[in-house]
Amino acid sequence: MKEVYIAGDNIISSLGFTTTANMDALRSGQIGLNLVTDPTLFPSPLPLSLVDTGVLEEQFREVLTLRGKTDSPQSFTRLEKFFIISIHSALAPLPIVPEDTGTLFVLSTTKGNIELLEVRNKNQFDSRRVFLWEMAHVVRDFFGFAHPPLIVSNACISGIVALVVAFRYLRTGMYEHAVVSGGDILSEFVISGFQSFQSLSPTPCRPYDAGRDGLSLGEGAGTMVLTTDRRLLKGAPVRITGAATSNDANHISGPSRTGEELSLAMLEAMKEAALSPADIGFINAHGTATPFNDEMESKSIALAGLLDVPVNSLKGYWGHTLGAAGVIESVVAVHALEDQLLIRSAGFETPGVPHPIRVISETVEQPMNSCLKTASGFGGCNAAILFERTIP
Amino acid sequence: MKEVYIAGDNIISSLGFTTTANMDALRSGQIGLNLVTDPTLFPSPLPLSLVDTGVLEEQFREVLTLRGKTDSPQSFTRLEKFFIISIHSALAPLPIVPEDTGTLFVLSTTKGNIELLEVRNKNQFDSRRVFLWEMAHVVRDFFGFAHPPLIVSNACISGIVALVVAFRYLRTGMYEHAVVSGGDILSEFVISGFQSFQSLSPTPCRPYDAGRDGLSLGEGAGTMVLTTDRRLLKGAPVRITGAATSNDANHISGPSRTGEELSLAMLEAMKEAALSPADIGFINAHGTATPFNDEMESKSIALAGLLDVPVNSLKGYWGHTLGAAGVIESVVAVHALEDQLLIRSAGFETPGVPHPIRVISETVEQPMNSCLKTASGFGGCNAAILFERTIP
Amino acid sequence: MSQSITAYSQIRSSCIKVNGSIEYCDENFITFAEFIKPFFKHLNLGYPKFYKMDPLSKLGFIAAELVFRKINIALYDRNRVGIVLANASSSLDTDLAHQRTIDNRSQYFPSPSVFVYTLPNIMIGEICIRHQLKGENGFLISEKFDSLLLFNYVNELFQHHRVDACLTGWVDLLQERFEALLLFVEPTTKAPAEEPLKVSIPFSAEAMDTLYKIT
Amino acid sequence: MSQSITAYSQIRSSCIKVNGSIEYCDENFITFAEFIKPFFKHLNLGYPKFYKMDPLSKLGFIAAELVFRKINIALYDRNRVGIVLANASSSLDTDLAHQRTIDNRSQYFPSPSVFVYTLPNIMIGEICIRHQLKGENGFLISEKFDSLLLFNYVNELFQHHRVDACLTGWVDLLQERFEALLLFVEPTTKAPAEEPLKVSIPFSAEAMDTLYKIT
Repeated sequence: MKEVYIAGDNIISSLGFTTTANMDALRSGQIGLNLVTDPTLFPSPLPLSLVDTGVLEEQFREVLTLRGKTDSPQSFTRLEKFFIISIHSALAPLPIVPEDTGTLFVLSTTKGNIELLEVRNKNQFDSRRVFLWEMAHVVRDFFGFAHPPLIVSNACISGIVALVVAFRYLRTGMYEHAVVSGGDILSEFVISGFQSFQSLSPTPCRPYDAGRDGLSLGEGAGTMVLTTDRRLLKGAPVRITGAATSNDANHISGPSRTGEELSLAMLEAMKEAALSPADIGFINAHGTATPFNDEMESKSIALAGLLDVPVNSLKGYWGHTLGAAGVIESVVAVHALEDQLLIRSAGFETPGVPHPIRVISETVEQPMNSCLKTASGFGGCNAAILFERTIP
Repeated sequence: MKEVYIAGDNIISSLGFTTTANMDALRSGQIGLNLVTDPTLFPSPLPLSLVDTGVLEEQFREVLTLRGKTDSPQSFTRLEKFFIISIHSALAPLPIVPEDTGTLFVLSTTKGNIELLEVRNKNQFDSRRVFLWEMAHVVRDFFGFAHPPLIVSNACISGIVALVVAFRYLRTGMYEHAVVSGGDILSEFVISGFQSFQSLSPTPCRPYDAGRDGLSLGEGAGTMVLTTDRRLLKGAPVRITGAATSNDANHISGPSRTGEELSLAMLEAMKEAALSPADIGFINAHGTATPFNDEMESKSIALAGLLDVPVNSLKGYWGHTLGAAGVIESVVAVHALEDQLLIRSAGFETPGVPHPIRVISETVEQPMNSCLKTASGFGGCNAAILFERTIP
Repeated sequence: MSQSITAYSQIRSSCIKVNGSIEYCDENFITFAEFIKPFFKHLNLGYPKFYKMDPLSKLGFIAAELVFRKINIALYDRNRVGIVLANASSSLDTDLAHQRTIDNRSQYFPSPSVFVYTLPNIMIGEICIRHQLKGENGFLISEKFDSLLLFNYVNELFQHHRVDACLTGWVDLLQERFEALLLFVEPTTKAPAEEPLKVSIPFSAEAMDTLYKIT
Repeated sequence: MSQSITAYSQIRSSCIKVNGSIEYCDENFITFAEFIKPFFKHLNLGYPKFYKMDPLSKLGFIAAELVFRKINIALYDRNRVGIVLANASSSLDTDLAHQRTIDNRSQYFPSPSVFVYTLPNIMIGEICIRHQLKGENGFLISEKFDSLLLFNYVNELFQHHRVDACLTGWVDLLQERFEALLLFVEPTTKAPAEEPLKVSIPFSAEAMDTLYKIT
């Protein structure tokens, strides 16, 4: 089995278009969720985390120029622009090329170009563009990836599953490098759906807090480049050392009552990495701020014997970014490990989950070697992945 | 298949020692739940529905006399006294005798003489008396029932299951009459357990109300005498015409998320009785006033197509009486049918369940022919039984 | 219409049997927990919920698990598979555990995870959850194993067309004394070709007595 | 370590097959709903939840149901049975239904019971609930049936010892066009004596292609 290293990354969110911009914002406690009034998204004002459209267009034109492309920006959808800018940004400083047959391309999304179904967007693009494979092929063709994209669409855990499959394929040597990119945009489709569930909070969401009353939605994209070739990397790169998924087998839209199944995935990931609870530096959990999800996570953390481990959720900063969430939150987890930084779980004040999990209430530096990243979603799916520092 | 008629009954509760006393109290809207301060039950004051001990002892001595018994009242436990008074009261006006080999004796209880486990009650009785069969044998021996008691202990649906088994055994002719008695007392054991679940309301419980915040506990006993011999009965007796039980297969201490399984039992009972939703006069539901139970019941009622049918819960009057509940609430259902009375669901003001069930908010007379009685309990169990008027 | 017992499990003394064959024996145990844990691990079910159950539920769960290794439950309408169990001790073993948590006011710590098991039908719930059985259920109490009590109840379920199949039997446990006999009962005509691991014993109180005696 | 396909189901055109044998055919249908409803009733599962599912989940549910009639799932550690499915259309069939509920502001009625099915892996959830499978799960998208995509994913699960067995395959449905091929894959050495309804086909991308073509 080979070691799988993180070689590069990018985050596009309301907090910026680079990992650095996003990390700086998180470090300074900046919240990307703002009250948005946009009738094409939702009839009344709602706290959302939106990517700035002006900057997006500017950045995209720059990528077209840098890549020597003559395509019109109008021939790409908003989400395709997210993916292209994010992948370009992550790959730019690296000697890893998409055209290499050793490079795997994994794409994660839940709804792809779903806004093309809206009446107002009809006829702007070929109707095939709503198929996830067609959108992924547009991104593949842009960069000239040697292989067709491996597309994961597994609800809120899509981003983690995309990282997990890349980790496994690299580990056994099937590929040498992998570009894993996850993204989703905010649309009337998604907002109306969550609203019908009455699961949206009227204020920026508050994971694990006693007063939490639902989730906030966001959009964005993230990319993580993985490699087994350590010679390409400087310093002491972070590795992926374990991963697992599981299913609640209980309910399609509500979490497990016991948290056993998420704890199963956590324990399996730790077992694969040969780590014990005392080895885990912090948990970056899913933390959507719905009453039941956060309650279930606290049960899982207790069952996995991880009550002593600091926990945060990043949803309080940029909401739930769906297919992007697993990737962008993992990028933050990796950088937090590199920077030895426990990032405050925004929105948390008063403990409000059944088990006494150690929610991070202040951003502080702390020596640590590993992060357990988790996610859970509709369909009863759970995922866990372990990031570890390479001791120099 | 034979017809199974209700020949007689009794209720012992905080509202009185006869069916008439209880029906009069319900009719006038009297609530049996009172704030009780009794450190042998619970350290702080709690709304409970307790049977008056003075009247109990007086009534018991009277039954001893009437039955020509020379036993000391001290040789019977509180719960045994409940059962004996209740069965005596139900049988007294009837030509049905316990010693008859055609008479079945069914006893329902959840915890029996559980208070004998308490240190302060040790050595008052032989330790075997905590076994449910030993307690039932004491009651059997008192009346001289020809057959050993059939003892049901199936959590909160015990009373209905006891009626269901009697119904089935009478239907096929295995027995001619049945005496079905259910009872439970309040004890530190039960109160401490429900309190550990944080499921007790600090005020009298409010089934189906938006402000409901948990259940109230009560004690009592009820007896229903069944027969297939209509010649013994005057007028137009109420019959049992269908019954079914089911299991959620989901969680041992929380109700189904969908209500499908309770609706399965309701639909099966209606199918056996060959009744459609339009035939049902009212539903006497379980209605414990815990947020999840009442929510689940509303889903079941919607799934069974019974949203147009008036619904009540009697828990607001005398709390949850555990092994007695199914029997005493069925006795009320039968008398409400006879009296053509929709009894107000005490504690209900503002609708607070997901589906628009028709909770009865005023006690009114209304022509109707049948009542669907339901119950649900720990272990995921559900039960439904149908009472129908015999058209004269 | 007649019914047959098509699979059964027996746990008593120091042995566990399925369809009459010994699966496991251990003479060297003092507590039920010591006896059952190695066998549960041997089954390799990956069902961590098992460890949270009280001893009575563990006993019933294992006995049911063995029956369902001989029956392909996917071939049945699980809304119409019933469970009817009985015992002598109800949940008294766990009742004593709950009582200990409240006996002393200065060490008063009732736990919902103990209290929930102070009902014997929780065992039925655990088996239903495991195998997704949603049909009729009933828990009965008798001083001793009473074949006629169970036979009559289950027989009426079939006579009233309330079940297509039914798991029934005796599961009793109190302070390290334990015994279980579980039977899967279904109409005799049920096509056996797809399930060759089944046996076929006409369902009667006498047959139940025989199986109980040789448990 | 090598794996075998030990049970498989196929639904396409007008026929439903299990382990290669035709179970049901109906040429006279226009919609998928018309095609599948009589067969669901014929299976007599007593699973009313089925009626609430979206068409894609119904298709996957039935295909899985048929596989588990050949496999006794009680013999497996269900925490270690995975599900990996793929299709071309994701949940687009139901996405269109949800979009219709919000297209017109004056008739705006988004329903949570529709919206929840606008994710393709809900089908995995439905199958997991039915058979209590709690292991690895993944949903992949490809333009066409891609045997290598699924083979590699599932093969890695076995290589990394993440599963003891895995349900895998293709379940695609869009506007009345539908096809499903589901395979149960497990190590070749898994004792077959207790499960004689199984087949044994070496697990490979080629074998998957062959089964897909003759679906």
